[in-house]
Amino acid sequence: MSVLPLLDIGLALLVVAVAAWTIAARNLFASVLGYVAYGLLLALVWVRLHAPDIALTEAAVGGGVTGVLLVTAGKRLDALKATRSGAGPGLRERIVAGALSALVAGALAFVVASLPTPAPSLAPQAAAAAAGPGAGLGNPITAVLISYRAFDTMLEKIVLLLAVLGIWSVGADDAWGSAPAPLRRARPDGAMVLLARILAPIGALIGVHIFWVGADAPGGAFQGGALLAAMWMVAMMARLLEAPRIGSRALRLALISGPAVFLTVGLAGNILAGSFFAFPPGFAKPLILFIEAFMVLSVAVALPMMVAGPPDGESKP
Amino acid sequence: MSVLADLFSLAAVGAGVFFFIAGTAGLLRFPDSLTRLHALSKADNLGLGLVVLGLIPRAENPLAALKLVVVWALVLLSGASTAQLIGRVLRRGRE
Amino acid sequence: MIAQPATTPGGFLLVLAVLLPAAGTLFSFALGSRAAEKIALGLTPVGFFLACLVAMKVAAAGAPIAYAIGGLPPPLGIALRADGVSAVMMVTASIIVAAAAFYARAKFATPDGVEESRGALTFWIMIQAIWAALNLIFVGGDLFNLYVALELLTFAAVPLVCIDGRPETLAAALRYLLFALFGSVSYLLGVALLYGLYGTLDISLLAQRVGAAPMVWTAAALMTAGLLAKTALFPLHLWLPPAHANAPAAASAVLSGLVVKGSFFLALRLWFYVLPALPTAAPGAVLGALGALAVIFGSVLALRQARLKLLVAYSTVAQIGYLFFVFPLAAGAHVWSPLGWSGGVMQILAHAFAKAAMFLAAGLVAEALGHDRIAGFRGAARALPLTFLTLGLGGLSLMGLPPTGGFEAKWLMLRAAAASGQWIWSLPILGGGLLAGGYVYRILAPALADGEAAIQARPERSREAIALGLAVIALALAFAPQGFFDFLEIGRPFASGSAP
Amino acid sequence: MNPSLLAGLVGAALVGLGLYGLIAHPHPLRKLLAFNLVGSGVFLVFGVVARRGAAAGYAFDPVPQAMVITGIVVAFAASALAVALILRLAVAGGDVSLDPQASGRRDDGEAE
Repeated sequence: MSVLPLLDIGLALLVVAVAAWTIAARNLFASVLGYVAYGLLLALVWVRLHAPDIALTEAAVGGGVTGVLLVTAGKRLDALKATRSGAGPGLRERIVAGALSALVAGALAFVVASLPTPAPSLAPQAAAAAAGPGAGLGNPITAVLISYRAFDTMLEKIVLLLAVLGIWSVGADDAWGSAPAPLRRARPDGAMVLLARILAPIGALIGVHIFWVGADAPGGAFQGGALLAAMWMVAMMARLLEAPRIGSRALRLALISGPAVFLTVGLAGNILAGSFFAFPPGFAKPLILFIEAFMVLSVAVALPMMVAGPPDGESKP
Repeated sequence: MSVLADLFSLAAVGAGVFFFIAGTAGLLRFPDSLTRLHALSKADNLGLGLVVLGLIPRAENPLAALKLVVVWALVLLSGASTAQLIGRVLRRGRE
Repeated sequence: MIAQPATTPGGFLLVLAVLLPAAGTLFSFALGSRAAEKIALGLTPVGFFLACLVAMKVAAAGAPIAYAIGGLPPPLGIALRADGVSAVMMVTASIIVAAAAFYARAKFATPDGVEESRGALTFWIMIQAIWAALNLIFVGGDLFNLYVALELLTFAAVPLVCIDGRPETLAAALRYLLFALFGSVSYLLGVALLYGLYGTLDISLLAQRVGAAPMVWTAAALMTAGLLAKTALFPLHLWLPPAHANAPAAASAVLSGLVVKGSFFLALRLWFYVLPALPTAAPGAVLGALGALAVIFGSVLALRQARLKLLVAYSTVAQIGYLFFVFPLAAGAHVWSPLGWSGGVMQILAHAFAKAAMFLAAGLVAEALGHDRIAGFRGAARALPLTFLTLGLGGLSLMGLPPTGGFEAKWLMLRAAAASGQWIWSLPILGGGLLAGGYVYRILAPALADGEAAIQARPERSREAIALGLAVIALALAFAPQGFFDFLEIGRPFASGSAP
Repeated sequence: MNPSLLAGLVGAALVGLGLYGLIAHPHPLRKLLAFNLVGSGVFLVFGVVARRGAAAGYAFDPVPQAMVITGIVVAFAASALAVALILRLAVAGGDVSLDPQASGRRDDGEAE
């Protein structure tokens, strides 16, 4: 196993090098492409940190959805000839910025290297809670997200909703209610359509699978939802599906369903289990899967709507 | 038996790695984008296929082995389509 | 520190105070802008009532009330806690949100004939989300949960800045977003280090475990820097004036009166509740010095503004500076610490009410005159007497003249400075008051001068009354009885009764 | 060097690189990329804390890992909102320069 440390060091150097490239690249588009590659490499680092759930999230979001978001943004800016802006700071400012950044990075490296041993951990408490009554989840991270720190997760879904509304709100008044602009203006190639026709259904199936096994194995609502979102975006890029009108009632209901169901079950917990966001003993697992199913729906709809951008009056069908 | 399986895995994964290295060399050394694409897609498809083939005997159960094959098939599909798309963009750029 | 039970009687009110406006945002999103307005307005009295109930429970118990979410106590679960300051802030937030909401009906009603309008949906949902986030910030007991609350606040506040879509508002919103994101990520890094050191993020558990190690200083510096960027303390204030001046008046009132106080409140929580074990002299001096610079720079820049809303926004930069004198003046367990503490909280309240009143009034001036150039205010006070009375009363509080909440705050701070021998802080406190007098005079002098103001549209009396009402509250704070200051002491670390 | 220390150093380097980009790049989309680098550096520090907290039969402490997942979601939402603002600004103004110093100076003098 002596090659593993070498591989780790190689991976670490590669990640830092690609990150440096996204900062140093002259061209906006090159830096965006660098960032997409960086996201995928980072997923490997997460695997090495024994964090498969985060690796899945990072690959789906960092590499996938963020990639589409940034590439689309880069192309739209390109079309507007707005990829350049003002002169950068002068040499002196650059040196000051570099010194400050080096100082922060150095201090952080020192702090990380001197974290206490043995490290404090909530893993024993989480294990005890998972073994206790009313639990029944094999994946401790899902248990943290949906049970022990349910309040965080519910509020974070509202953050997603606010982001969707914030994005819509920068659109024009007279476009309100209409659909966002398509991800690609041009008619797609045959290859793209073929890819979408084959990949999207398989990917969607895998997304549902990742959500379903997430209770006991790596995966979960967000990862599954993000994969479904990515497949919807593939279909949108191939113009097999169009983004819905933002005024559509069904879209609104799908977007709020995750946090709304979570909040309702959380409130009901006060009556059924004696505390807000507590689950009645014996029903924890089915209730958690029930909440997660709606969160998958919300995530799968919210992410593509965020990438698609504000409503665009021109693309009215 | 297990020695034989190990040898098979070693040979197949080794061959896969060789194709990856060859493809990467092509990516770095070939003169223009189309030939680079050509080198890369060969390496990916064949190299990954060999790696998957080598790993199948080491899978814990048939389902895991099937997953490996599915991974390869998905990469084949997306690799072939993206190569196609990039190729078309390049051709359009030349015209 | 006395061990608190995980859940006290009345603790469920804290969850409801957060979830009520949160549920309001969800319903509003599903039902459209017309319903959103009704939901937001309908929730304001309920939220006010809840906040008052929380205050009564805290007062009755004489101790903080708490709730462990999911019945799972920290460190694995999340706890909410409300002490005296939390309760006062919740009541304040509910009053200002209500005032802004009723004031905004005229601008953000959904026009007849359309199913839904962009501005209306955005405004009514975001104001409820701001309210939910603020309530969580005031009662949150877990540093990561508070991070989510901070993000909720950012995502709700930024779209309000650019709600009218002009390019300069978009640029202001984008700059605000970038500063806020930098702030969040810096705060989050500090949170990660604290977790790595102590294995918990619960505020009261951390308070028992934290010691003065170099790594704690790093974490504290990162978190403080992040919170300062969000609070717009000099020199991280660049984003604030264009953002607050370009938002619609009702939104500006909430942003300037409440939202910046949210991140400041977390800075208070961090230094007084999480890190009481750290020596406070050096960080207190640094934060106080930045505050002093903010008072001077903000006031001088306010003096130079040509537009009323920008002037009021720069005045916020200055008034935020005063808040930071609380760090040197309320530190530790001295006899003078309660004075500094009361002064700091009083400054939060006085500025919240006075500034919200002034932004609402500035909005009315701009609507009535069609512009807000101070040079064009000649004779406007005669045409809009109530509105300029509001600006004047709010200005009195900013200056710190008696009898106003601003006076009370500065008087308490001066007494703390004298009692603690830190006379140096009295210089910016007094100097800032003089400069504030200067910029308030700049607004009022042309308005009171003779002239004929061209009034384009007379504002409704009810909206003038709302703004005036807030200014009157800022005034009334001067008559706060001793019981009020005793209430603020409930739950304060080092307060008499709890261990030093 | 063990993998978690290595990842921690990578995290520190990413925070430094991103901070530099955040200050030095005038284009807001480049600033956004830099912000995302800082964010992932911070998440890596969380990940290192989680890995070091392996105990009770878990290879990691699940609490900080769950926090990273929440953080990644929020960071994406932030990126999407920023992209929408940048694009809208480009359409409305044709110019996406966002030098806070420059505009700060403009505000200091006479606004409008």
